[in-house]
Parts: sequence; structure tokens; C-alpha cells
Amino acid sequence: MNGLDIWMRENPITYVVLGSYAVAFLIFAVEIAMVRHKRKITLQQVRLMRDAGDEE
Amino acid sequence: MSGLFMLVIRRDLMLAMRRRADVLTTLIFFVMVVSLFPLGVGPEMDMLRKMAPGVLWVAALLSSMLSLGRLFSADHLDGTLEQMMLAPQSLSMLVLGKMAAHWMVSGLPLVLMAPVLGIQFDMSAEALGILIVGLLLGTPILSMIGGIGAALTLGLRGGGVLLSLLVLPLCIPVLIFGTGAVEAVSTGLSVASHLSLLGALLVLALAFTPWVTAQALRISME
Amino acid sequence: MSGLFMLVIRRDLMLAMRRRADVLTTLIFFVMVVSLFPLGVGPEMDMLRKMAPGVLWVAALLSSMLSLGRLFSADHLDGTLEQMMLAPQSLSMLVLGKMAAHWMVSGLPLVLMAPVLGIQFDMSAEALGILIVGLLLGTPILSMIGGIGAALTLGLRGGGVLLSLLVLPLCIPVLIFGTGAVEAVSTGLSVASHLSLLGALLVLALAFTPWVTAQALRISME
Amino acid sequence: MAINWFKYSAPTTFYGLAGKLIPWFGISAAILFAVGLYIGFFVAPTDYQQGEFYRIIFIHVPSSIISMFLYLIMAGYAAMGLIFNTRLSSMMATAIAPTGALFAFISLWTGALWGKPMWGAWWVWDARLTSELILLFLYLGYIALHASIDDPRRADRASALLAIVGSVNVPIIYFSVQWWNTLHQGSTIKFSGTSMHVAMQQAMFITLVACWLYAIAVILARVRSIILERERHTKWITELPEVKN
Amino acid sequence: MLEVSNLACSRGDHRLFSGLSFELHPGQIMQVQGENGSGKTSLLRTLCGFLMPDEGDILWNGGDIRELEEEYYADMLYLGHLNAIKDELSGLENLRISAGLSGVELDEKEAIAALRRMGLKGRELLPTKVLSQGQRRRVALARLLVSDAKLWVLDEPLAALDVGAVALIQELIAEHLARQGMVIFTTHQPLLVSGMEMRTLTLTRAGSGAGGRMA
Amino acid sequence: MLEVSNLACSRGDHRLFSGLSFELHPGQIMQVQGENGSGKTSLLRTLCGFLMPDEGDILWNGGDIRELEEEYYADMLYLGHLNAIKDELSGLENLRISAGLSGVELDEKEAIAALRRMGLKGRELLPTKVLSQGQRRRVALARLLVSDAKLWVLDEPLAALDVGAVALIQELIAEHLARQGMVIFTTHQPLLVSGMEMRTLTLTRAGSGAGGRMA
Ligand code: HEM
Ligand SMILES: Nc1ncnc2c1ncn2[C@@H]1O[C@H](COP(=O)(O)OP(=O)(O)OP(=O)(O)O)[C@@H](O)[C@H]1O
Ligand SMILES: Nc1ncnc2c1ncn2[C@@H]1O[C@H](COP(=O)(O)OP(=O)(O)OP(=O)(O)O)[C@@H](O)[C@H]1O
Ligand SMILES: [Mg+2]
Ligand SMILES: [Mg+2]
Repeated sequence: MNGLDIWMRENPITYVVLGSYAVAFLIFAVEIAMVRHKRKITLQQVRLMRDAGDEE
Repeated sequence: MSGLFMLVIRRDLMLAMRRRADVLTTLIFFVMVVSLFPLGVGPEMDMLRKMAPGVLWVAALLSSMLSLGRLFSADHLDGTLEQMMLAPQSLSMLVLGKMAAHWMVSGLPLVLMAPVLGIQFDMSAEALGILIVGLLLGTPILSMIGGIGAALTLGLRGGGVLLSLLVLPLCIPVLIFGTGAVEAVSTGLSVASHLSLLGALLVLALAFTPWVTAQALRISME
Repeated sequence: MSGLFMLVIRRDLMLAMRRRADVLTTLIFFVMVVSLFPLGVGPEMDMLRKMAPGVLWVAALLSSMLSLGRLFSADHLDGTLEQMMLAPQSLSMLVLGKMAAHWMVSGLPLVLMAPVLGIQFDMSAEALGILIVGLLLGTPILSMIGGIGAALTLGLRGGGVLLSLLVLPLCIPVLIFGTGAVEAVSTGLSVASHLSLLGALLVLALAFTPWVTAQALRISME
Repeated sequence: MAINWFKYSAPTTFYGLAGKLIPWFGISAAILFAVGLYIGFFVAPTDYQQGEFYRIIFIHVPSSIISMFLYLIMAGYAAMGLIFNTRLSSMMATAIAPTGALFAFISLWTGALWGKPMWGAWWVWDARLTSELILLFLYLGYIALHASIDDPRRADRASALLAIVGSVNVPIIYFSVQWWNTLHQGSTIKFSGTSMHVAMQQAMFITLVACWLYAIAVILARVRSIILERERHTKWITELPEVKN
Repeated sequence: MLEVSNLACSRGDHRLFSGLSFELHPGQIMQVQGENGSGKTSLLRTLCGFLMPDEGDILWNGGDIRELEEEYYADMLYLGHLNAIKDELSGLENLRISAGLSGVELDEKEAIAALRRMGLKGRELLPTKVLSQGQRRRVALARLLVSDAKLWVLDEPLAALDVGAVALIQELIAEHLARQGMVIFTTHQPLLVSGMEMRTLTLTRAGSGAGGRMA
Repeated sequence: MLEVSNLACSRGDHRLFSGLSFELHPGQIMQVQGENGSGKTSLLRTLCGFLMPDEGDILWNGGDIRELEEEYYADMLYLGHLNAIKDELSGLENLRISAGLSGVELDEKEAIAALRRMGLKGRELLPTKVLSQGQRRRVALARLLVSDAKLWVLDEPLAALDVGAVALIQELIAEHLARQGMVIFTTHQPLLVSGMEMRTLTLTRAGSGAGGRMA
């Protein structure tokens, strides 16, 4: 833990950018990816349902 | 033999995974219980650091108790337990499978989560390491002892009271050795002796609890 | 109206008496959680005295959570809940009855047990008195808020843990005011304001939770 | 027929409208982020007390504020869904929850990161921190309950009830926690935001708006998927261009 | 009088029935027929107000049951697939409590008499968990003897009962009808009520076109 | 071959039956009859080894079932009042697991075929909690199709089933007997197995003198 402390004091900007902003934007990116994935899956399902419905 | 063991594990994990949220829920619950203590006790770090191992262990015990209550009772109510007893294989093996599945769902995630929570309590890295090893040895024991309790409380008639009184205190040694090991770090006492006692308990539990639980189930079913 | 209330209380108490093990399990759990801390933290009386209210309150909260799972689920499984919803009287009243019975079975024994445990922590007589008053006001709130959670999680897998996940955050103010009152004794601050806040919460809970729980039950039954 | 039209109109028009709006919100969020962070990192001066560490504020404060407001908005939508039985409101509530939880998490994470250099600890049991943590639990409870119920109509109504109860409780929690903490001891190191530089204020305001726009874009995108999923049996869904091909 | 008009109900993706209409007047009895899974239980539960219908109205003496609520519940009695009895309590306690819930105060003597008439002599004080399946059903059915509800909604009342008990239930239903009561029930076993015209409502399987047909 | 000699069983203070003896040979079927509470379920559960008889022996191929244990259980299949299916799992998963427990590995295709034969087409993948009472019973009964047990012990297999399903069960039993299987069952509804001599064992009500009578 001590090593981290020293490193942090020497490179505050790196610490801030990597620790907060990189993580925050990573989270945003993951959320966007999840939303897009969900849309893809849902569209697939809807098409599947429609095709199944047509057969009946 | 081991086929049945795997089948039961697979079945119970499937039941748990049916709601993927389930596993997460246990975890969040653990986090929440741990966070309650500072709220009750107050924010002084010194005191919190001292309480940490006890708090984490109690929270682990609690999450395993809350999820164990229904280990057999759900199967009992819908008749699956009867069918399990009619399986042409050893009941102990089957019981062991159920316990293992329970541990994977409710014990293992806690062990992995514990260090993060330890940081909230400002625990040292060494103490965290010991905590994890202790939990790895101890949580399976909790699942197994809890299994006996769950089996005994199935068909409670008068006698059951006495039995559940016996089971809960059985968990106390686990808690004491588990917390003791972590405290030994800070007081400089021997950690190894605590951990090896936990290990011995684990071996004992593995050897006896499945059989005892199977007997308890047979009694409860009559 | 109040006939139904009494009927439900009588019924639930009767059932609890038939399964005495359940009541005892809650109580033993409470005692165990509380007694674990002196074992974990070590014998320094100063620190123990400071921790005492927090530990007792958290333990009370957790043990009431332990028994909440069964509040409605047993009645749900055997169809009694359906019949209760068809009773030609207000469902809120009936729910209030069940909450009251739950408190008598799982809250009241804790309140009575608390002073004995408080002595283990070297609490002063005055602090013990405040603790008991606080618990008397607070534990019914826990049962009532818990009722909402129990109704919402009816028939869901992972019941017990999910239930606590929903309910624990909502119970935090009770915990804070309850422990605050006891700590105010030692710091010489106003005890009355904490207790009157607890009282206000109790009145609020009495006014709203039965109705909310009744709505939750109707949703869950669909 | 008239009833049918009324019943389906809301999600139908909303679906198209949201689809058109999302890119605008998304692009302006990206631009504002860029501008805000530029000002924050290159224009705003170094704080004489905290050095460079204070620059975490441009993500920390917006996410804290948004996580709190989103809970209220979510509860509002949920209540509307429960009382007026409008399906779109329930879907909005469901769509908001994950974003709210993520912002609460970002707030906790960035706060912890800030705390290490400032207080020397990742975490202290300060009132504001604690209530933010509880807020995260409330979000997670809502999400977990919604996910555990199979029937979406039932899930909507049950979790709406929870959200409402939670929103009544949030102020109580907030004050109780504050009181709990201040009674104990002189509050731990607190940041005094009085002497904030203009550039800092500007940067924070711009990133706040950017975060709002981002949140709206993501929520709208999510609600579109939810509409598709829930309404998949209706005719208008099967006639959508993206479904047809 | 119970009026159902244009009722439609679906579970999950399946439309169980739609456009269902019927009236039930005092003294009338109606059997709901259909294969397994055709929606009989769902219909009865909709009549109880547990399930929200997709469309249509259910009126009791002219008022919507969702608005009448307790007034309606005072007039009706529902027995479902589940017995709604507590394993740990005796038949006597169970009967008194369930009667109490529906607003009928019962003293011990009356309760015992009812249980005896249901053929549970000597078993009144045993915890119901030791009783046989049929005996537990009889404890649940004993409510029919002590209720003053006008409308009985019975979901497979004959399940697990032996021939003697089936005859007894037939008798009880006949008495109830003679008192101008109303009965809706389902069963897969034949149930004959003497001297009464039995109306039947047949639900056809969801796959083969949803709908109900009155006979 | 199942041999029961001089069996006696009592629950609580009640002697349910005593001096009960019978033999069941391959290809034979026996119905246990009696009023509610006469001890049919208790007899079947004693044959499964759940209950300890007061007196008498139960022999399977000459060995005591309490000593044979797993060997005996590999040869028999019991279906009780309870369905032994998990609400959260689909019919498919339930069937594969319950077959697995009794030692039969089943692939997905076989399981679906069995469920379809039980009339559950289109419901194979729904969680069983949304199924109707009869459909859940059918999921439980699907085990009969995939089991290779010689002795079937069925406690009211027809409960909650509609006419079509009852006919199917009759067919299954007939096939099983033709394969030299054995069946013991109880029911309150008539069950006719074509081309087989049905033996009946009547248990008389405890009150009126305990005992069993073979016909
Ligand atoms: C895990 C730790 C933290 C959490 C959960 C947290 C949470 C919050 C929340 C919820 C707010 C919004 C409060 C409001 O609008 O009233 C906030 C604002 C703020 N936080 Fe933090 N915080 C944390 C750590 C820190 C640290 C370490 C600092 C700096 C030393 C800090 C500085 C600020 C400032 C300057 C504001 C805005 C000022 C204001 O609105 O009053 N926070 N934080
Ligand atoms: N979520 C769902 N998705 C698809 N189908 C569903 C769902 N929920 C219920 N069902 C179907 O709805 C029907 C419910 O039928 P119900 O219980 O009313 O039948 P029933 O006529 O009472 O049958 P039984 O004679 O077996 O008691 C079943 O066919 C079931 O499969
Ligand atoms: N502890 C006890 N004390 C007295 N009687 C008991 C006790 N336990 C069980 N019994 C009686 O034993 C009998 C059990 O019967 P069992 O369940 O075998 O009946 P069954 O023939 O299967 O009836 P059904 O047709 O209703 O299923 C019941 O009459 C029950 O009342
Ligand atoms: Mg039905
Ligand atoms: Mg029986």
C-alpha cells in the first residue's frame, strides 16, 4: 500500500486520469455495449417470434 | 457414485442460476450486512479495525444460514426428497452434492468479496490474506453443519427444539478459530495453529456431516 | 374488524407455539451474534462498552430478518393466503395482525433478552434502560418494514436473501436512531429527541406499512 | 378499436421519437465531455490545497448528483405506472435503474479515489458517503426484485411499490445518517468549495450537462429495447423496418 | 346473481379463452369442463378477483366485483386446488380459523359436528399433517357446512375423495341449491346432483382456437 | 417378485391393518382399495421402506427390502401424492433430472418425446409453476415412459387428470404388464386395464376392525 501512496503523490494527474476518468469512461463504454447488445438480442427475438407466428 | 454427486450439484446450480441474480444477491447481502455494523457502532476507524474479522465472519455465517433454511425444505414440500431417498445410490453422496452446490453458490462468492470489504474497515494486507484462507476453510464447514440443521428442522416435532439448539452452537468454534486467526496477525501470535484447527474441523465435517445429515433426513421422512 | 386482528394474532401465535424451534432459533442466533464480539474484539471493557448498542441493534435487525422469510411464505404455499385475501374484511387489518404476531414471536423475546446481553458489555443501568425502550419502539418497525419485503418477495427464489436486500437499507434510520439514543446517554446529549424520532417512525410505519403490504400481497398473488 | 389505438399510441410514437433523439443526445454529450474536460484539465488552475487531485471533481460531482436525481425520477415514473397503469412509465422506470446504479457506483469509486490522497483512507464512514452507499443498495434492490419476477406486469408493479417506499425513505435516511455522524465527532476533513475558481465551476457545470445528456441517451436506448421486448406481439412492432428485414 | 360478459384471459403467450359470457341465477349450478390446461382454474381465479382479466366484466348483483371487494367476498366461498389448512394445527382448529377468516364465528361443538359429518370422527384433534390426503381434503371441505356464502366456487372438490365422500358432497351441493345458493365447479370425475339441471361450460384447448361454449 | 407376509402397520394410536399377506408376480397388477384414511398410502410407503412396519416382512426376489436397499430401489419406481417436480425448472429439465436420480441418463430428444406423448407439446420449456394442475401431474407421470423399473408403485396416479390422460395411463400400464412388469396402485376413480386380471386388496376402515382382504 505504501508504494502506491508514493507513486500517487508523484504522478497525481496520471492517478486521477487513470483512476477516475478512465474507469468512468470504461463503465460508460460497457454500458453502451450492453445496451447495444440488448437491442441486437431483442431484435433477433422479435424476428424469431414473428417467424414462429407466421408458421402457425 | 460420483455421477450422482455431479448430477445433484448440476441440478442445484441450475436451480440457482435460473435466477442469475441469486448469486449476486447473496453477495450484495453480505456487503450490506457488513456495512451495517459501522452504521451501528460509529465511524471510528480504530474500533472498526478491531471488529472487522468478527463482523465479516458473522456476516458469512448469516448469509449461509439464510440460504440454507430452504436447502431441504423446498425439496421436502414438493416430494423431491422422497424421490431422492429412493435413488439407487448412496444418500450421503447426494447430500454431499447438495452441500457442495450450496457452498459454491453462497460461500465461494463471499470469500472472493471479503477483501474488498476488509478495505472499508482499513484492514492490513496480511490480515486480509489470513481472513481469506480462514473463510476458504470455514465456509464449507458452515454449509455442512447448516445442512444437519436444515435436515433436522424438516420434520420438527417436540424433539427438534433440542436438536436445533445443538446445531447452532456447533458453528461457534468455526467462528472463534476464524476470527482468532486474523487477530493473531496483529497480536503476533501463531496464525498457523488456528488455521490448522479449522482445517481439522473441515476434514471432520467432510467425514461425518453427510452421513449424519442423511440419517437426519431418514428420520424426518418417517 | 378488530375481531379479525385478534383472530390472526391468536392463530399465528398458536402456530409459533407448535413450532417452538423457530422461535428459539431466532433467539439463539441473536445471543450468538452478540456474544461473538467480545470473543473477537478482546476483553477491553472500554471498547466493548462503546460497541454494545451498535452490536445489539445490528444483531436484533439481523435476527428479525432471519424469521421474516416465513411471515407469508408458509401461508402462500398451502393456500391460506388466498383464503385470507377472500376474507370479507380489510386485508390491511389482517396484515397488521400478522405483523403484530411476528413481533411478539421474534421481536419481544429479543427485547427481553437484551439487558442480559448488555451486562456482558458492561453497559450502565441507564444505558440499558434506554436500550430497552429503543428496542421496544424500534423492533415493531423492523417487523413492519420487513412485512413489505416479505410480501414483495413472495414465491420468489432466493427469498430470504433477496428479502434482506430490499429491507435492510430501509431499516437503517431505525438502527441509527436506536443506537444514537444509547450513545447519547454517555455523551450527555438529548436522549429524548432520538427516542421521539423513533416514536415518530413507529407511528408512520403503523399508518402506512399495513396498507402497502396489503397492496404488495395483491400484486404477488396475481 | 379506439381503445386499442389509445393503448398503443404512447409507446409507438415514443419508440420512433426516442430513436431520432438518441444520436443528438449522444453526440452532444461527447462534445460537452470533451469541452468540459479540456477546461477542467488545461484551463482550470491547480488547487493550492489539494494539488491536482481535485480534478476528480469533474466526474465525481456530476455522477453523485445524477445518481440521486435519477432515483427520484425513477420512483416518479414507477408511481405513475402503478397508479395510472401507463405502460411506458413502468418501462422508463425499469430503464433508469441500471444507469442510476452505475452513476452511484462511479460516484463511490471516484470518491474513494479522491479520499485516498485527501484523507489517507479509501473509505471513511462519513454521512454523505454512507448515504450514497445506501442509495446504491436501494438501486440494486430494485433491480434484483424486478429481475426475480418472471411476469413483467407483476414485476413492474411490485418494484414500483418498492421504489415508492424507498423514495419516502431516502430523505429519512439522509437526515438520520447526517445526524448520526455529526453527533459522534467533529466531522472528518471536509472539502470547502467556497473559493472555487470560475474555470472550475464552468468545467463542472459542462461535465454535469454532459453526464445528463449521456444518461438520457442511454436510458432512451434501453427503453427502446424494452418496448420491443414487451410489445413484440403487437402488429406495429412486426411492421417496424428494423424488424422486417 | 353473477353476470360474466365477454371475458377474455391469457397467461403468458397463450390466450386461454375470450368472449366468454354467462349468467348464474340463484339455485343454478354450472360445471366448467375442459382438458388439462384449458383454463378452468384460471377462470375460477378470475371470478375470485385474483387474476385481472384481459377484457370483459364480472358483475355481482349488478356491481363490478373489483369495486365491491369485501361486499362480494362476504357472499362467496372459494376452494382451490390447495387445501388452505395448516399442517401443525388440528382439524378442529383449522376449521374454526378458516371459518373465522370468512367472518363466521364457530364454537367448538359446531366445528366438531361439522367435522363428524365430513367423516372425520376420532380425527378431529390430530394435527392435519398426519391425516391422509382424502381426510385433509375433507377438513377443507368442512367449510361448506358452516359457511353462509351464496356463491360457491369449487375447483376440483372431489380430488382425493372416496366414493362415500363424493356422495356427501353431492348432497351438500343439492342442499345449497335448494337454499337458492349458486355453485360453479370443475371436476374430471362425474358429479351428479339430483333433481337439478346442470349447466356446463366447455373450454376448448388453447391450441385449437380459444373460446368457451355453453351447453 | 414381491412377497409381503403378515404385515401390520399402525400410525399413532390407530392400527391401520394387520396380518396382510400377498405376492405379486411379474405381469401382475394389484389395486389397493379402501376409504379415505384406510391406510392405502401408508401401505405403499411401507413398501418403499419409508415407514417401518410393526410386524411382518417385505421381500423382493427373496431378500428383505431393508437389507437390499439400493438394489431394491434400482428395481422400483414410486409416484406419490406429491409430484416431485421443481416449480422453477421446465418440464424438460425436471424429467431429465428425475430420471437421472433414478439412474437413467436421458438425452434431450428422448425427454421431449416422452413429454409430447404425455400431451405437453408446446409446454416442454415453460417453468412448471405456470402449468395447470393436470399438466404438472403429467410431467411427473412422464417418468413412467422413461423408467426401466420392474415394480411400479403408484399412489393415485389419476388425480387431476382429464379423460384423455386417464386413457393414456391405462395404456402405459398395459404395456408395462405386457413387458412382465408389476404394478401396485391406488385410485378412487375407475381404472380399467384391458386384457389383464386385476387383483384388488381392500383395506377396511380402522374403526370397523383392522385388516386387509384380498379379492
Ligand atoms: C467514496 C467516497 C465519496 C462519496 C460516496 C461521495 C459522495 C458524494 C455525493 C453524494 C455528493 C453530492 C452531494 C450533494 O450534492 O449534496 C458529493 C459531492 C461532493 N463531493 Fe464527494 N463523495 C466521496 C468522496 C469525496 C472526497 C474524498 C472529496 C474531496 C475531498 C469529495 C468532494 C466532494 C465535493 C467537493 C462535492 C460537491 C460539493 C457539494 O455539492 O457540496 N467527495 N460527493
Ligand atoms: N406464462 C405462461 N406461458 C405460457 N402458458 C402459460 C403461462 N402461464 C400459464 N400458462 C398456461 O395456462 C394454462 C393454465 O391453465 P389452468 O390452470 O387454468 O388449467 P385447468 O383448466 O385448471 O387445468 P387442470 O385441469 O389441469 O387443472 C395452462 O395451459 C398453462 O400451460
Ligand atoms: N399420529 C397418528 N395418530 C392417529 N392416527 C394417525 C396418525 N398418523 C396417521 N394416522 C391415521 O392413519 C391413516 C393414514 O392413512 P393413509 O394416508 O395411509 O390413507 P389412505 O388410505 O391413503 O387415504 P386417502 O384415500 O385419503 O389417501 C389416517 O386415517 C390417519 O388419520
Ligand atoms: Mg385446474
Ligand atoms: Mg392416500
